[in-house]
Amino acid sequence: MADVKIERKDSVMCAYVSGEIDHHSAAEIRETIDRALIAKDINLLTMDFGGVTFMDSSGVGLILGRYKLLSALGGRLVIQGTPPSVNRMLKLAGITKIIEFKGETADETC
Amino acid sequence: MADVKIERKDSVMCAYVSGEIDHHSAAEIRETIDRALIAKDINLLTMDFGGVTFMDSSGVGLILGRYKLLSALGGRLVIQGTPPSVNRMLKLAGITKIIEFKGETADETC
Amino acid sequence: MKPVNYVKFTFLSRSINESFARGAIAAFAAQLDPTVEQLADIKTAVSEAVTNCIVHAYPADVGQIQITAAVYENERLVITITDKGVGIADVEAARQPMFTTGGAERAGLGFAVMESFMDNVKVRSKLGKGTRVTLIKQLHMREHTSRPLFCAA
Amino acid sequence: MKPVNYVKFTFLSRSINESFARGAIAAFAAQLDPTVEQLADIKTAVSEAVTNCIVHAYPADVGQIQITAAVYENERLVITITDKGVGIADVEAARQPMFTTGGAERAGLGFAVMESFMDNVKVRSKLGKGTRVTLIKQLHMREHTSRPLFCAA
Ligand SMILES: Nc1ncnc2c1ncn2[C@@H]1O[C@H](COP(=O)(O)OP(=O)(O)O)[C@@H](O)[C@H]1O
Ligand SMILES: Nc1ncnc2c1ncn2[C@@H]1O[C@H](COP(=O)(O)OP(=O)(O)O)[C@@H](O)[C@H]1O
Repeated sequence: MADVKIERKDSVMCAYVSGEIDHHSAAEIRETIDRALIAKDINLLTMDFGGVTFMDSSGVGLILGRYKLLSALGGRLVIQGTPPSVNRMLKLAGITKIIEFKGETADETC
Repeated sequence: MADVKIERKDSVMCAYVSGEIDHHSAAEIRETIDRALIAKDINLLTMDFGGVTFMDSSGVGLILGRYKLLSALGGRLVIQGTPPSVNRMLKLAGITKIIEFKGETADETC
Repeated sequence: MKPVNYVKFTFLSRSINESFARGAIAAFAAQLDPTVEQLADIKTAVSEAVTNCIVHAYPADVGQIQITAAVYENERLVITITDKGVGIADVEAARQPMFTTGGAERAGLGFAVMESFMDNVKVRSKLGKGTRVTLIKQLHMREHTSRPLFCAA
Repeated sequence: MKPVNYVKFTFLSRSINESFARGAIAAFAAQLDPTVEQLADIKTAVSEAVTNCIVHAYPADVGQIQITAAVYENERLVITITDKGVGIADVEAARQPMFTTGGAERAGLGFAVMESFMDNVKVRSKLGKGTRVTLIKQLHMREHTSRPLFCAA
């Protein structure tokens, strides 16, 4: 139901997530991202939610999990392209202040 | 799930069917068309299937029923805009030779 | 053979539930990654079988319809549609194209559609007891194609 | 009050069935002609409740999940999600936002989402026996708007 495409350039990685994010698909997305993160020394991960058509609270866990992992690795997480339904979930979760949304500088987004 | 829009001009009537045609919605579509057919003296009914996203054999019954009604009233039925899935059903039903598809003359289509 | 996954559901023989039934089966069949056409075939066959319960099995009253769907290891999808309605006197005759007891608005094509759109159709029926239709479709997992994506990071 | 329409379904606590469950409920709820947002709310709440059965109720094995959905005359939709799993020791504590026993990848927001997206959420649970979550949403039939169509016949 969900899909994730990984693009890497030097220490910057972008993960394009699409489809439906639930507990089932979040596990697959997490594994794909973490495998790529650990294989290479990444200090900026951008997660793009432009193609997401459904997300329950498992998506919040997915974001928080990557946030913590990046912090532990000394890197940063940036979120972009979140559709209204995802924004609503992030607001409800109260993580819009913790998590960094698409920065002003072009080099940190995909 | 399904919708039907009726347009009439003199003795010519067009019915634009859209959505999913099953036994449930076919009953509603039939009532709408037949009410309009009987209210005015119609001798050409064009049924447009351009917006149909699903059709089971109830749709064949719907077409055959209108075909018979029109014949009884001394009128004609023309079918147009059938998507591939509808064509497949009509072929399986073997009614593509009985039923008239969109004619060459512009005045009998919507 | 034991199914890898299955679902069973029960609902009333109201015509509004025809779309529910094929929608629910489509949601279940999605795990087999069917093509758009395969999914349309399955939905159409289920719609025919459920309509038959509503129109023929319980002609005068509202009864219960039970559906089961099971996925087997070889990607075989097996769906049963069961009613406790009037039953079919002569199953062989009922399966003939154009045969209908349903009046002018029924085309008599339900079974023909099920047979044409599925790989195998079984019908068990007992007069006064009800009918079970089994629909079988063999699906093959398609290769996942990845769309190319460019990241200008 | 008796429901106008209802469905009951049973399936295995496999994570692949999360999407099936919300898809099936969406197909059932469609008869109430919900807005896109109402449908998304219902799907999300069901997804949370079903995920809880899969993750928490049956942490080590595969169990059965039962869902019922009923429509009442006043366009009230009542959904129950029932498991026979481990149960919840302290329901009040479990319902608090951020409370989770599920580890780092669970946000502890399942109940908060259900409460925010539905009109009423009830939880009954017994340790070692299982849990039933009831989700209630009041829908209002919208006016059907007709798109204008031109026929040059
Ligand atoms: N579940 C059922 N219970 C009782 N009779 C049935 C059932 N399904 C089919 N039949 C009988 O078989 C006939 C043929 O069915 P079908 O090929 O689906 O065409 P149709 O539904 O258009 O009549 C029906 O007209 C009916 O007499
Ligand atoms: N069906 C259930 N069976 C057993 N425990 C449950 C069930 N549903 C919820 N819980 C308990 O309630 C806690 C909070 O659930 P929830 O708010 O959905 O957040 P999360 O699923 O992210 O943990 C869970 O961590 C679990 O301990």
